[in-house]
Amino acid sequence: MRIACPYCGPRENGEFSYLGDATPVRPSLEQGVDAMLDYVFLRDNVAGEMQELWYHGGGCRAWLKVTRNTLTHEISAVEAARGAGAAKVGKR
Amino acid sequence: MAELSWVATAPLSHVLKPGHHGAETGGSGVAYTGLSDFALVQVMARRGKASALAKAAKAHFGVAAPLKPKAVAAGGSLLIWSGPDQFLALSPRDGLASPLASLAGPLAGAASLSDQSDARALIRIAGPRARDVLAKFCSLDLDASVFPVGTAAATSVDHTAVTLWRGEDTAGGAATFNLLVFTSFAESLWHMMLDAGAAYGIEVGEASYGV
Amino acid sequence: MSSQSHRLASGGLIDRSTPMNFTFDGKPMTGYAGDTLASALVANGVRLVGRSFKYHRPRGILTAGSEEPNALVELRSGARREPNTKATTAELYDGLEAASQNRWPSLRHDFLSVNQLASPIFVAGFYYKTFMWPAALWEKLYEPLIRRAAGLGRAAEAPDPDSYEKAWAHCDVLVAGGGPTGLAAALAAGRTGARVILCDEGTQFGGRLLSDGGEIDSMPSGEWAAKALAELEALPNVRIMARTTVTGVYDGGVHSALERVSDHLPVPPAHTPRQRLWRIVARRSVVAAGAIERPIVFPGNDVPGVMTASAMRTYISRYAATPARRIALFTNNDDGWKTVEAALAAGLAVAAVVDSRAEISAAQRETARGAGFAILNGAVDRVDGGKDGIGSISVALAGGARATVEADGLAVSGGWNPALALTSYHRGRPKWRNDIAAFVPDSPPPGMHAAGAANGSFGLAACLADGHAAGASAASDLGFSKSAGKASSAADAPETPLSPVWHVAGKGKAFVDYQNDVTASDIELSAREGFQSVEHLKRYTTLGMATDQGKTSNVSGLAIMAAVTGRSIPETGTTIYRPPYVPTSMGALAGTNRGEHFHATRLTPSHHWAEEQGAVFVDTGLWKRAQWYPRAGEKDWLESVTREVRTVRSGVGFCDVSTLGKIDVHGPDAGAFLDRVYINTFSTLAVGKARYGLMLREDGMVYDDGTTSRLAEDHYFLTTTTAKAGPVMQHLEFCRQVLFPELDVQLTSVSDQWAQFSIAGPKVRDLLREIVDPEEDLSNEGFPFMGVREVALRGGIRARLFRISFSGEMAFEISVPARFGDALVRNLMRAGEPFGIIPYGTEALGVMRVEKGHVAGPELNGTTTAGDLGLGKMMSSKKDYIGRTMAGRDALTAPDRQVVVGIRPTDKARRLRSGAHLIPMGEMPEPSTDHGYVTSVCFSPMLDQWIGLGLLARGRDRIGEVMRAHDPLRGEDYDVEICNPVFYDPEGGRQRG
Amino acid sequence: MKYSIFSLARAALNGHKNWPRTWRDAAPKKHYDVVIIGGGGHGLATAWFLASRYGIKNVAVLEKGWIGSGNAGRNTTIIRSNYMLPGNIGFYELSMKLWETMEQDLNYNTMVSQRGIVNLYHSDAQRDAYARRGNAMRINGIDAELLDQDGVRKMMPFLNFEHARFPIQGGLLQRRAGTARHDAVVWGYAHAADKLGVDIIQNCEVTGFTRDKAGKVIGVETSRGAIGAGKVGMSVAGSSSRVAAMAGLRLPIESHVLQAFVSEAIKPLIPGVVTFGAGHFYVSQSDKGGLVFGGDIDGYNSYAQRGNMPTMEDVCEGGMALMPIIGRVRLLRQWGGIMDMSMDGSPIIDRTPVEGLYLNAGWCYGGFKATPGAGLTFAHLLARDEPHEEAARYRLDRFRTGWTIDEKGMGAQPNLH
Repeated sequence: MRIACPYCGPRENGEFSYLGDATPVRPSLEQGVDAMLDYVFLRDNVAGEMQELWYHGGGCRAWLKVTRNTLTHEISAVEAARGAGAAKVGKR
Repeated sequence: MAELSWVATAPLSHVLKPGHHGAETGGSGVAYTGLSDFALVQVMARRGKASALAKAAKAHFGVAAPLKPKAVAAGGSLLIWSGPDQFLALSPRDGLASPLASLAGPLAGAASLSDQSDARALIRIAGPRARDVLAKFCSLDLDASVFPVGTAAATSVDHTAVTLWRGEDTAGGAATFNLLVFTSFAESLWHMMLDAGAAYGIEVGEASYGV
Repeated sequence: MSSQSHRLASGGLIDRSTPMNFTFDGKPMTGYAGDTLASALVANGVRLVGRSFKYHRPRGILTAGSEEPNALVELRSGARREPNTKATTAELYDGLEAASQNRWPSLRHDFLSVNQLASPIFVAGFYYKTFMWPAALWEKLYEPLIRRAAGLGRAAEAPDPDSYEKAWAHCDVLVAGGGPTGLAAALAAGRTGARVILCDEGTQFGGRLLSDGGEIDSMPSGEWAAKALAELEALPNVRIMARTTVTGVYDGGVHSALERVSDHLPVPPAHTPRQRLWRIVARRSVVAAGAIERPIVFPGNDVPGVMTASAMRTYISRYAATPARRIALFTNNDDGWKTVEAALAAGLAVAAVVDSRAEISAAQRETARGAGFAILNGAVDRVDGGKDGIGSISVALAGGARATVEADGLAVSGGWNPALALTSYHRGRPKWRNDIAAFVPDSPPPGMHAAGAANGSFGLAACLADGHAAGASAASDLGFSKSAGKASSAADAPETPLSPVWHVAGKGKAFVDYQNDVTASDIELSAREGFQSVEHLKRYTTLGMATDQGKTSNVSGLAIMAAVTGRSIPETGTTIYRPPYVPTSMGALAGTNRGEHFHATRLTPSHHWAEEQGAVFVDTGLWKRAQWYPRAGEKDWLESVTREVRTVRSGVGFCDVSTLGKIDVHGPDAGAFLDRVYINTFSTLAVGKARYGLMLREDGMVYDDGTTSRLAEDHYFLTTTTAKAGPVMQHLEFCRQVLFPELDVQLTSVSDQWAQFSIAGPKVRDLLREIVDPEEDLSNEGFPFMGVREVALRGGIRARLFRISFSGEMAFEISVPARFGDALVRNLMRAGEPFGIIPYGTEALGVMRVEKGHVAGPELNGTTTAGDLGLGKMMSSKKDYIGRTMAGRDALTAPDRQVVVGIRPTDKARRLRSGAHLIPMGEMPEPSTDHGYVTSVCFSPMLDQWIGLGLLARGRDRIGEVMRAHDPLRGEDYDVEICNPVFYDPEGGRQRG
Repeated sequence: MKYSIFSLARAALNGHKNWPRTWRDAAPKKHYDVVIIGGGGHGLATAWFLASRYGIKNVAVLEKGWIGSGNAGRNTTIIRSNYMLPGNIGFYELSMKLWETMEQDLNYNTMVSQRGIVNLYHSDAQRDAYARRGNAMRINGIDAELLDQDGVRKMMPFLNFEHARFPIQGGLLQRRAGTARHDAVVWGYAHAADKLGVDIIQNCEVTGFTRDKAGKVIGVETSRGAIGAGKVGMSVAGSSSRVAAMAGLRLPIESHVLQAFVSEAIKPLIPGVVTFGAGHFYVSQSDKGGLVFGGDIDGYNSYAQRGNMPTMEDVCEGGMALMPIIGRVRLLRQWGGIMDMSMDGSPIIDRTPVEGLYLNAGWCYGGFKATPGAGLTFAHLLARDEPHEEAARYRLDRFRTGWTIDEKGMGAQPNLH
């Protein structure tokens, strides 16, 4: 698999490490236990196009949001993940 | 009081043996040069200060800092892109002076600086077979059409992060690549590189950076 | 038999000026450069080359390529012994040794050929129905017998002495296969300026042209191929790779390819690997892998001397070797007839052609008339013969009559299957084409296109046109607009269509999968028992699971299944294609990463000095760390370690701790950032101070710990454990980039920048005064506990000093730029000599941390909470931080959790061992009484006994309780006392000075 | 027809023309007491235990393709019970005991071969961790032995004891562990369940759940029509999230690709199963002679049933580091399966929040060895509506309570388990 890092260009997937679904947003403390349980433990586990977090640790150290099809492994978009998991409430 | 002696030890000093290595036939297909006595500073833009850093860098170095994976020469320094909003400033070492001292003022407020002078070994790989050697441990496409002189890359070798850039061709027209590797990995990678290049014959040398 | 008795006097692409000696089963023979082992065996008149898997039936050479199921040998000997090597692709070299396999005591007299007698019972899946009683006999008797009978060749018994390597290549267009299609594709793409890689598994390019001849662009095809190759070689943008098989395609256009660099040589030359595994990154690829001729399933089709028609003419034309003197052909298509032409041209006799088609062309009839052989419309339904070859061939004629043909070789052509495996490795299912009775590629991986025979276009003219078009369109897709030049042309003779023949019924075993001995009746049985899905068929009968992966058997097998179940072939479907296309040696897949080079090695700044001292090293992740420094006269490690601890606790010692992860945390929000990643607060830490910090995972469990210092208002220096240096950096970058982008903070790993040493012991200040500039105040007031400062060292360099202690002694950590690490240890030794300084290793470090009750890796095991470690009070309630919410879950705050305690055997002489479990006194060890276990142990020189830490349910309430340390693995069970984990200097007076 | 050497010999006399189907080709009925979704090893075992132990014979197993087409037919066939934590340890030992009588129970030779597993250790810390594990096993009545380097060398002299980057120090041995013929397990359960009246319905894909007004699941919709059910059990590793989503459930599961590999057949070399402690590699040898081996998951979510080169290379590097004598043995085939990776690395056998719907999922790497145990405990849950005591900790709500079962200590990061 090759991931086109928006900063570095196409690279071997060995340079990257995987975290998982990029959609969930870390709940703020005020949102409480249920929101955090959902964030930490539950997954949509998409069969199809999925947005996911990859870390280019073997390259520029950028966290990336990669749109990839889990059925075919085809990657349709890669962008910086900056702020992807930031809480939408609370201090910004 | 005991006499103290502060002899610096270069990362490859135990393994770098100048001379010919590997296959004897047909001269050396590749030359490895261990470069020492350099100063290396990681420059990272502070949040929202990328353009301020660019300006400050331009003012200080005389050239714009690279915004893309490039290595640009700036007087005695080389500015090597190392990631978004960051670069490495490589220059000849100035004795015991901290390389941060000269940059802290000019880049104040725009960037965070970390001294990496001792965190990396610098190896130059040049010669007609340089690309063939690199193909054995580097997954990048280094063809001249996609990796022209001055291109830089943050990539991995043997599962270890490295910084790679293409320097000016040798006088004979052969490609030159420069590799910054972590100090603690340097010996291990050096042995790996000797194995990779042995079939072509390797001319091993050492030099001070910028001299 | 005289040497090369079956070699034609002239012709072939062999080099008769270079004879080569080789042995087969110890018998010396001769061949020529350019031979394969198989062609050399053919030339020497060898018929019997192997034994089948299950029935141990005698087998001969069936094919001339990588699809060979029968002719497998053990090649070479000793540590280079290579089992299951296909004689058909092994290039002959002088001195080659080959041995037949899966036979005992000899190939001609194989004891297990008795299996054939039991073959009425040994049908598909028989073993599932028996060997169940008595139960014990399965493992003791039946299974070992089955195992011994199965398997093929033997692996070597010593490590492979040859080297392997891997390499990367990149191109615009990869062409897999160097036959007419591949050459045409490479030419078309190469001429446009696209970067092209052309691979062929053979030594010579040309594919079927090498065997079949013909004319291209009005010249002999061989001449055309040479010219094409010359043009390609002259193009700087084209790379030609012989002996290289494209074996797989992965995501993103990554192709695997195996280059057999030295397999054609007795041993690899110096500095040269045996094989090289390529990872070829291609934007487009053209699969020009050709097609594989399929045998027909009929009784006796495995008698040595039965060969695919194309293989037979390859041996005759390309290698000038004659598999038979008098051949018959059984075909259902025109292509098979080419073998007749080749045989006649070589002066061999043709006994008959059995053609399943009623319609025979005038030209073919003319050939038969001229050569004086009969054309029989019908099918071969029996071959008599044995291990020495064919006796006679029985033919069922179309009208119902029978005929017998006397011949010593039978060429068989059941049509061709496109070699489409590469196109299906991404789960694309091939589609059926009735006109050629074969599957052709469908929905190949992105960027891949099949051409020529691999795409079902079998004629030479079609291959050339298809190849050219594929190469040209691949290049133009990528924007290469230069001309692809003119396509080459050839004239294909008009063909009579193939008429499918899959299985000719008759008496005797008719083999579908030769190697695995799967017969037509096995397939019928499989259908009868309900194993009708092709995957069930494969799994029940082992069809297609042999070393050829069904290249000659799969389509025939499923055609028979289709017929038995009354379905069409496309309805029946195909099994899933899986890489690699040809079996690939483990050595090549591993490359240079083996032995001591399995993983990279990281060295500390004091490594070479420690080596000089004779240190014993331990692997910690990739690091080599000094474990202890033995001295002359010390009888074991314990004595050395004990000395090191005693010396530190009474004098002074130092330890290289450079392996700790070190991270510069910069920026105005650095403090706020650390507050979110640590459970405790760092924004309030004063400049010049250090603090111990604990990180959780988001699920509330402890992630890592370390000391973090504030060097400036906007600069912290964070340390991690050695093991977690990389993961913590990744985690912090995640927090910075993904979770908290609003914070102005920058992270840089500086792990390798600093040589860092812990210097500990009551005499540490005395030592430091020798090293540090006299101006520096090292007193308790001038440099208090947890203080941090940059200091000048005598002689001009600067260092960072941290007054932190892991050992519990008065201690500092000192860090200098890594290039001075070696000098620093030498200076420490010199300056410390009057104080009896010693270096100490990780063992002594570990002893002192256990004595102090500090937690480390065994306690930070990913399932402990801050509370479990006795650090719950550090959890701030004034802020959010990673893991805070989940750390509050019931189970993580339950009172009966296992928490860290100290443990010491009640018998002071007793050795305590990690991994022992803690059972209450008077209880039997069982799951309900298993209350915890010992995590870390050491011999404590200070307490003069073994002590340890453990995790124990409700441990803090059980201080003073005596429990059983139950260690059945090591046959031990002894009493221990639960105690406070801080064994030594619990008040901490020593480190505070 | 009862399978035995005698029936086999009799059948041979007439060319094996009279063997009946191994299981009937059943057509779906209107209603079953229990409908199991998923004709893998777990689903079929569940049906057999329901029929044979709990007397519930009006059972259907619905399979979207052919039975055993999922992980049951793609694994590396290892069986073992060398677990460490309460919750796992008892369960896997229950399963191990069921393996030991499976062939006689089912009248089908599933080739259970207890030739042992050795988990190698290469450092003191690893040895200590294995000591903890082995002692936990012994306390639970499971066999375990701690070998030193000599002990390992005696069993497997062909391993790399010289010039290794991470020298072998010893290993944890479970002699009762081993391998079984994976497809035969599927066919054996199908055969035996079929004999007890269970309907095995292939090519029957579940497309939705039928719910009553209260929301209770009362049946399934399938590609072969609606089928009513008293209870519905999901046993669809690899598709758990997709099937659960039809009932509106989200699971603590990610789907990952795990690759496996087989070499060409060679004469017997490896006595049992061995796992490398310093790299990602484990291997056994099949009855046919192929080295069956694997390593870690590729590490990214995937339903593609195929992986990529870095993992294959990593595994083969481990293989060569451990066993340099296999340098010239060839890898024959690589494949990939979809792993239900749960958030703590342990499975789920539980009721779901939807009444009438039961879940067996999240097996990570452990699914094959769990087959009989999962069958029994899931059958128990379906029959009694309460968890079997050995599966009582496999609760869906353990992530909320915190009573997770995390053998590797990696937390909610499925690709690290």
